[in-house]
Amino acid sequence: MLGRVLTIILGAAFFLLAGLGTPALAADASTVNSGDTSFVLMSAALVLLMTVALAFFYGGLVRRKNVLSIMMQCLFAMGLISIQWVLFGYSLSFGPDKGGIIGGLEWVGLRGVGQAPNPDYAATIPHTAFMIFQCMFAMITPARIIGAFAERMKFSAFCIFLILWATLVYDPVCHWVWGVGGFIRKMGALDFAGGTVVHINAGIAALVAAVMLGKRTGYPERAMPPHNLPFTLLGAGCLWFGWFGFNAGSALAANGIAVSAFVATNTAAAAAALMWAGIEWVHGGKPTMLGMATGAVAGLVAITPAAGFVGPVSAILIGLSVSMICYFFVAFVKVKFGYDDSLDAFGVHGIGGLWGALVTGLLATKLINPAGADGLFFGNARQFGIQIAGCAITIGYSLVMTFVILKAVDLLVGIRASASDEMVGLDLTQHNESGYTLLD
Amino acid sequence: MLGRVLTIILGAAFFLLAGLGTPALAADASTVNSGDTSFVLMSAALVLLMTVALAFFYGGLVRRKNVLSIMMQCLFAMGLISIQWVLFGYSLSFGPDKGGIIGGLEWVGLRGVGQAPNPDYAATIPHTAFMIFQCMFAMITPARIIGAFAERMKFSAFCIFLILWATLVYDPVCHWVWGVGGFIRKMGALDFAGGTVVHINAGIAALVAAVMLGKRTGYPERAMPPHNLPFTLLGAGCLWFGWFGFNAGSALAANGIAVSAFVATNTAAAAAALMWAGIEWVHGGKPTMLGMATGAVAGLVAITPAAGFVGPVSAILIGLSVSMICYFFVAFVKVKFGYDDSLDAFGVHGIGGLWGALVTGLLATKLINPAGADGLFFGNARQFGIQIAGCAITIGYSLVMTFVILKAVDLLVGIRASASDEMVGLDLTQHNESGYTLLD
Amino acid sequence: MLGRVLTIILGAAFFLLAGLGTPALAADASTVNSGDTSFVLMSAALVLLMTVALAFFYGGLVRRKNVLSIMMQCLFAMGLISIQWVLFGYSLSFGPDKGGIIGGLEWVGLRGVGQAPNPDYAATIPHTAFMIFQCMFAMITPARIIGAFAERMKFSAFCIFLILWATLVYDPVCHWVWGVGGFIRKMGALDFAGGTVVHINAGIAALVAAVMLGKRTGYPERAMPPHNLPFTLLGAGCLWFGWFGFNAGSALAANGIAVSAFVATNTAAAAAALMWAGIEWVHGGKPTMLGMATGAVAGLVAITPAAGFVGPVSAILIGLSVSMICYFFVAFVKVKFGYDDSLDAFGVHGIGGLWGALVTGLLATKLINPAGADGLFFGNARQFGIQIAGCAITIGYSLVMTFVILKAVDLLVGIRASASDEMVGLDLTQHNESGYTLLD
Amino acid sequence: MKYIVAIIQPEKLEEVQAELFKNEIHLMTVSQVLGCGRQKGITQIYRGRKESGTLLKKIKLEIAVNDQFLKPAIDAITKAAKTGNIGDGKIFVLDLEECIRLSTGETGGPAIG
Amino acid sequence: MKYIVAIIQPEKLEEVQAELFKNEIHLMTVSQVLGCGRQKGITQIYRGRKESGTLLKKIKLEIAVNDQFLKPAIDAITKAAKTGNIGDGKIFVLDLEECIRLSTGETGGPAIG
Amino acid sequence: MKYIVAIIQPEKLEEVQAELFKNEIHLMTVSQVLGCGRQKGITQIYRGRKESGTLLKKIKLEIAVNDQFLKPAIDAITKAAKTGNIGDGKIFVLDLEECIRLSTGETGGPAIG
Ligand SMILES: Nc1ncnc2c1ncn2[C@@H]1O[C@H](COP(=O)(O)OP(=O)(O)O)[C@@H](O)[C@H]1O
Ligand SMILES: Nc1ncnc2c1ncn2[C@@H]1O[C@H](COP(=O)(O)OP(=O)(O)O)[C@@H](O)[C@H]1O
Ligand SMILES: Nc1ncnc2c1ncn2[C@@H]1O[C@H](COP(=O)(O)OP(=O)(O)O)[C@@H](O)[C@H]1O
Repeated sequence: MLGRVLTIILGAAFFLLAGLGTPALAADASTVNSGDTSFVLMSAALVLLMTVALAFFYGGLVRRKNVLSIMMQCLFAMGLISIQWVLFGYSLSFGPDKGGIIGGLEWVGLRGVGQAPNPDYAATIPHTAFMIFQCMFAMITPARIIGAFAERMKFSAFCIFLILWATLVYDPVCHWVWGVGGFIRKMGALDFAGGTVVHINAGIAALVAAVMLGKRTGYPERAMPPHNLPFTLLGAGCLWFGWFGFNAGSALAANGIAVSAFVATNTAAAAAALMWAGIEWVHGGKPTMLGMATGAVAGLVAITPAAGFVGPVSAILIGLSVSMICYFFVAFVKVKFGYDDSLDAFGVHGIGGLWGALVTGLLATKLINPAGADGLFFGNARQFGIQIAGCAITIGYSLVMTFVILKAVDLLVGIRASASDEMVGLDLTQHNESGYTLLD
Repeated sequence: MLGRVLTIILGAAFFLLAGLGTPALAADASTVNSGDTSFVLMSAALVLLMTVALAFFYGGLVRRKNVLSIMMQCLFAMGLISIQWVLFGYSLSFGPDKGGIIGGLEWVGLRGVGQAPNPDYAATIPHTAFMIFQCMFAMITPARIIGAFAERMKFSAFCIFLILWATLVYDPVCHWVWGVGGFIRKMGALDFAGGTVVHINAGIAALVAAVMLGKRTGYPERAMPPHNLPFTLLGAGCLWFGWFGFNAGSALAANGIAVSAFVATNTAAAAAALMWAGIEWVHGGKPTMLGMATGAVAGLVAITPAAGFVGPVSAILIGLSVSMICYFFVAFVKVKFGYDDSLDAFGVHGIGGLWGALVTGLLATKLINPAGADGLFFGNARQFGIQIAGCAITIGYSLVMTFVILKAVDLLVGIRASASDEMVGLDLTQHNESGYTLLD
Repeated sequence: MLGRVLTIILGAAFFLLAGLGTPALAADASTVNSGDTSFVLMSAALVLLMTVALAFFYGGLVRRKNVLSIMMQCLFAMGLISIQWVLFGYSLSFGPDKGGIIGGLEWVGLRGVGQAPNPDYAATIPHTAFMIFQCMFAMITPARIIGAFAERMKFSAFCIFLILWATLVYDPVCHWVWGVGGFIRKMGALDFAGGTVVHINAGIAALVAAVMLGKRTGYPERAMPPHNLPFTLLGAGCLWFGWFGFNAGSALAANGIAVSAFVATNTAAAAAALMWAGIEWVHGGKPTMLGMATGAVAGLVAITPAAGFVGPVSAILIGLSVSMICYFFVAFVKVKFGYDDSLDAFGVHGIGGLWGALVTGLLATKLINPAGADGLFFGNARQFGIQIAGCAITIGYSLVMTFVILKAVDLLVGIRASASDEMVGLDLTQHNESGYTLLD
Repeated sequence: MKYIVAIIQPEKLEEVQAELFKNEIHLMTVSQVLGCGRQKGITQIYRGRKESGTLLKKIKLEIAVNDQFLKPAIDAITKAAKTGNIGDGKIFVLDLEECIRLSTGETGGPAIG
Repeated sequence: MKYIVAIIQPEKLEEVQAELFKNEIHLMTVSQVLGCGRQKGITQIYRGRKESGTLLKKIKLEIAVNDQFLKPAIDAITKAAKTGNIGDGKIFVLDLEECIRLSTGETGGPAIG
Repeated sequence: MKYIVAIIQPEKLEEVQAELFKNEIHLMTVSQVLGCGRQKGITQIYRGRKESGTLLKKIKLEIAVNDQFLKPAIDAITKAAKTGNIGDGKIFVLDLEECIRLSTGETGGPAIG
């Protein structure tokens, strides 16, 4: 059995080697800036860490019996998307434009993506550096959706969903917004580090998934308190840390814009964390650690599209406002409509990302980033309209496609774990292992 | 209710936007060095991670029922100080000097702090990069104090204490030692990365707080073993990691001094960790993991003021000696005097920082850093005197002010949690949540 | 007692200070590249984090009663090797060559290792930066061995073993492969970031140690499930993150080769993680989180020697193949031969490293790295032979020397903890502490 | 006085508590146990090594009651915890000789409730 | 022979043990349990969602004693654990039919101590 | 019917279970407890502060059996758990008045097995 697999794989590999394995020659070093390259590589590493951080942020929130299932899904996204990206995802997203809709297959297997910079995307770093930085974004985006269907999705269904969603939803939307020739980009929409591409996109998918999978057994009557909140803080802390790579790294150079994005990121996270705690203090009686951590993440989400276009005071405003909005969705709207967005992937990522994308259209200013645009409050009402259009298109597409994909996967293998598997826990039933020992 | 808050905040925000939100124009790129900027931004990210690390270092040491209260306090410091710094803390600390005592309000809301370098502080990176790097220091300093009043302080009291201490103690001391025109700086005191400003300052505040809050119920008769030592190692490990940003980053450029500080940091941490284990082996019977972790942190604390001024052999000496001194304080002095410095914030940070500041006056050498000064052992006795003076002033100021602030807070809301809250645990009583589930 | 120790140490320190403490003058800044320096320092920090990560990767896999013993050993390696390296390890490894066999003592105490670059090793960064980057490698290599003798080695024996192995095995092998004049280097063997020096070397030592210490009591009859798999994921995730420093940092500059190594690292880890999960799915029934994490580490190990010499498609191939091989060793060979390589230090690190070193001789190409060499599949069969020779020499040397060292340590203090200590657990018996509280 | 020990499925704790409360039984002690029963455990696999588990998580309730509350307690637990499937659990009844409330020093029947 | 089950506040464990030791009672088995009693649990709030807890951490002691040690044991526990507040806990006494020390095979009274 | 409570060394759980299975005793409830016994606890040291422990990890088994299975059960536990050293543990036997299987409603003897 193993032998057969081995043979097939080696065979396939050598075929690939012959077909694709002629990498570009080493770069003409003169155009590569070592400071910028160092910055983008370290940023890419930080963004990779975010997916691990997410595994802990989410993992701490579920019940003990499902902690590994969350972590496994994050890890699987790291593995699968890394390969998908190198093989064809990058080409679909950033490859030569086909009608504003999708990248071509010219860069499949990274053919032609070499150490020389591609000035279309980043003029001072190797093209491969841009590619791998973007790879980390492609990886964490679907991982965010996990929070919506936690504790009840079949692992096999997740795997199929993952590859389809990455290819049919993430790659096109990424091309529209960031790819040269992409039609939303051409409209002039601003999305510094992924509000539309990453957060709205994943957030809407999360909502669709939560509704389609249905509630967890016992929700909302039965208490399902987080099993390990220190893990959640670990996740939130490392997300905050890694988000500097996500946002500042999106400047693709260690310059003033990067610093500005870094400052905005930290400031918005802080303001949102404080605001969430404040709301709880006023509304619920006591400020909670989970509340502050949630607020910080909401702030990071909201500042993402705006990071390189706004100053620190706007960042505070974004942080304060996003916590109010997300709290409202998580504590009221979710309860009212009764869907089980288990870890608030929609309530925090979707809504926070949407607010961030819109607010970018209000607060962006060329004083911070001359390559950007002015928003409504700086005299350019048009930008706000463009942002709304960009969001609407992304929401519509993500909604429809996620629905179609999940339906297909459901027909194929069934998306929901059996009731008894859910009761025993996904760790034991989907992965034959358990997170912690009980008698040791 | 929420609506009202929203209106007020938006109103305030637009006022601020109008008043402050005219950020500096983009930098004249020619003076910004991408390598240095990359280094300082990444260092800032590392220092942010240290506050999260501290939450785990301390969090692992308390009892299960108080783990979130520690983490919440760290997170709250991250939130509150980030905003305080941007709004006025940075201006007070580094703004245009007023009589050597304090920075002016010229830079409130970061007005005038833009992407162009400020050569007074760092000539090759955007001024905002320097600002945000320093923000991380302002954030972690009060967080260190938490160890002294763990498991018994009211959260509301903590919040008020935090903002007052940051504004009335940290900002002035920071200005004296590092601000252009600051009077301790003018005396010629050496403090590479914050021995006086960060460690002595926080350490003395910790002692005052420990004494004023009084002992935890049951201390020292009742056993209160650390509830999760792996968390403490996680914290110590990430502190070690992050401290490279703290110390090497303080060179504010990726140059030889930064490398030298990096080497000294690693070496001192290692020597101190070994020494602590060695003392335990000789004195207590067995070397412990907690001992090594504590030693490593003590070494990192002590090397902080000296990092950019000493060679590796001096670093070893500093590491070895600080563990002896801190062990003595933690295992004997604390017991003798009977104060409950619960997690040894004074015993490790205060004493370690004091020793580091003094030893800098002994071992600093211009061979390593021509911009520094020679210490006593390199023929310059005067420097030792200056260091003593710097320490004495900081100790005196921190002691008096911390006392005054805590008294005020006590009158206002009471600093100590009620006995029954303390018994049930601060997580449940201050935050309505608990770290781990019990039946799951 | 303490007083005496203090006096001795201070005396020794001043002797050293006089003898060694004349550090090189500050560098001629013109040759130091800030981007490269930033990159290498941050990479060094990342590699340091890997040893902490290893403590969690391994720590999560043992039983609750032994978690601290693992963490303590990792921490002790961080402390001891940092000092050994600065005092004489670096000089033995990279100092002026003596007959191709060992470095001379000229650089003892870092005399002559200053802020100016050493073009033999890295022309654009301070010599000390290269030194400290290598220090982190010296630290993590012996830490990897810990997995083989987990849960049963006496701590005193570990300490002696550690210093002897680092000095008598790591330093010479490091010199042979990487030191200027080292005889394996002169043969033309390729080892980008440490396949031979780090992984094979430690892996073989692990096998020897596992066999010499004998099985844990109750192995393999009694179940010994991992006590905390989230910790293992935390470790694996941070290893993946840190490995970017390990591999990309080994380019010693933020250039195209670094980016290429970064991409190869991520790709191989991903492919190997997927493959391991795939094998489990086919063979064991269910893909496991531990399996994916193990696969990712195996992929990282295998790509290490090849990272800077191969393209992404080759990296996929390496990742896929290493998981097949390591799975085979871990699940079949270990069971068949019955040695207790408790955490698979040999099965994953040794075998993975061996495969990586060999495959480098197949897939390396000058298209990626003109300073490298072509492998067998690119027309240069000789390279494959050289790689085999390099591996064979390392295996032979590590095997014999590890055996000799362990025998000596066994005669001296005994290597195996007593049966009752093993039963109660090493945390309590070797370190007088326990990882978690039981009644709190 | 009787000392009831009940082993139930973890999922059923809240329902059992609610049902007991309805029957005026408010005091009990709860703990987490592992049950080895007719319901088989789940095999775990770590790096290819199978470990067949025999233990499953259960909740144990201990309830001291005066005699007249024995039947209501048993009925309440049965009502809430029974699904009819293997693994539902069991109730054990032991005789209780004495009961003392520490805060007041009361003993016997009055100390129980 | 009697089998004593005592539920006490977690804070009191060390004092209770000390008091028992004074009365020559050295052997016991301790575990962590959750008590549902007159002392009310504390409401927890996660992202705005309230969960009213009914359970509080308690310590359970199990002590097998020969009859003449029953009263000393009860007195010792009461002395150390009583504060007079709700939540102090309870002592339950069951009859013990047999006791076997595994290491020696002793049974009955001599096996207990 | 009897209710057996056995305290054993953690290392012995699997062997005890195996031995019980051989004797047709398949049902039991297992939990982790801390024992305070003749075997002394181990002193812990945190930052120079000694804390002398009195508690050691043990496993507690609870097994309800019909009378004819009492002796086989005791023998099986003894056989598997005994090493002859201090700390091996103890078996306590209590009388069991009633037993109810929740899934079927069976009571008494038939409900036990
Ligand atoms: N004879 C017994 N002694 C002790 N515990 C038992 C006994 N029988 C059952 N139990 C406990 O009750 C639980 C449920 O038993 P099980 O046989 O799985 O289900 P059921 O009998 O309800 O179909 C077991 O896991 C075990 O904890
Ligand atoms: N009838 C009972 N059955 C089982 N456990 C009980 C019973 N009554 C009290 N307990 C246990 O004793 C603990 C203390 O009881 P509580 O009513 O809070 O305080 P008290 O009666 O001492 O004022 C409870 O939390 C519970 O664990
Ligand atoms: N009288 C008792 N009451 C309750 N538990 C007991 C009693 N005697 C022993 N135990 C339990 O049995 C365990 C083993 O007892 P110990 O005295 O250490 O060993 P042994 O008697 O087997 O030599 C103890 O740790 C404790 O948990």
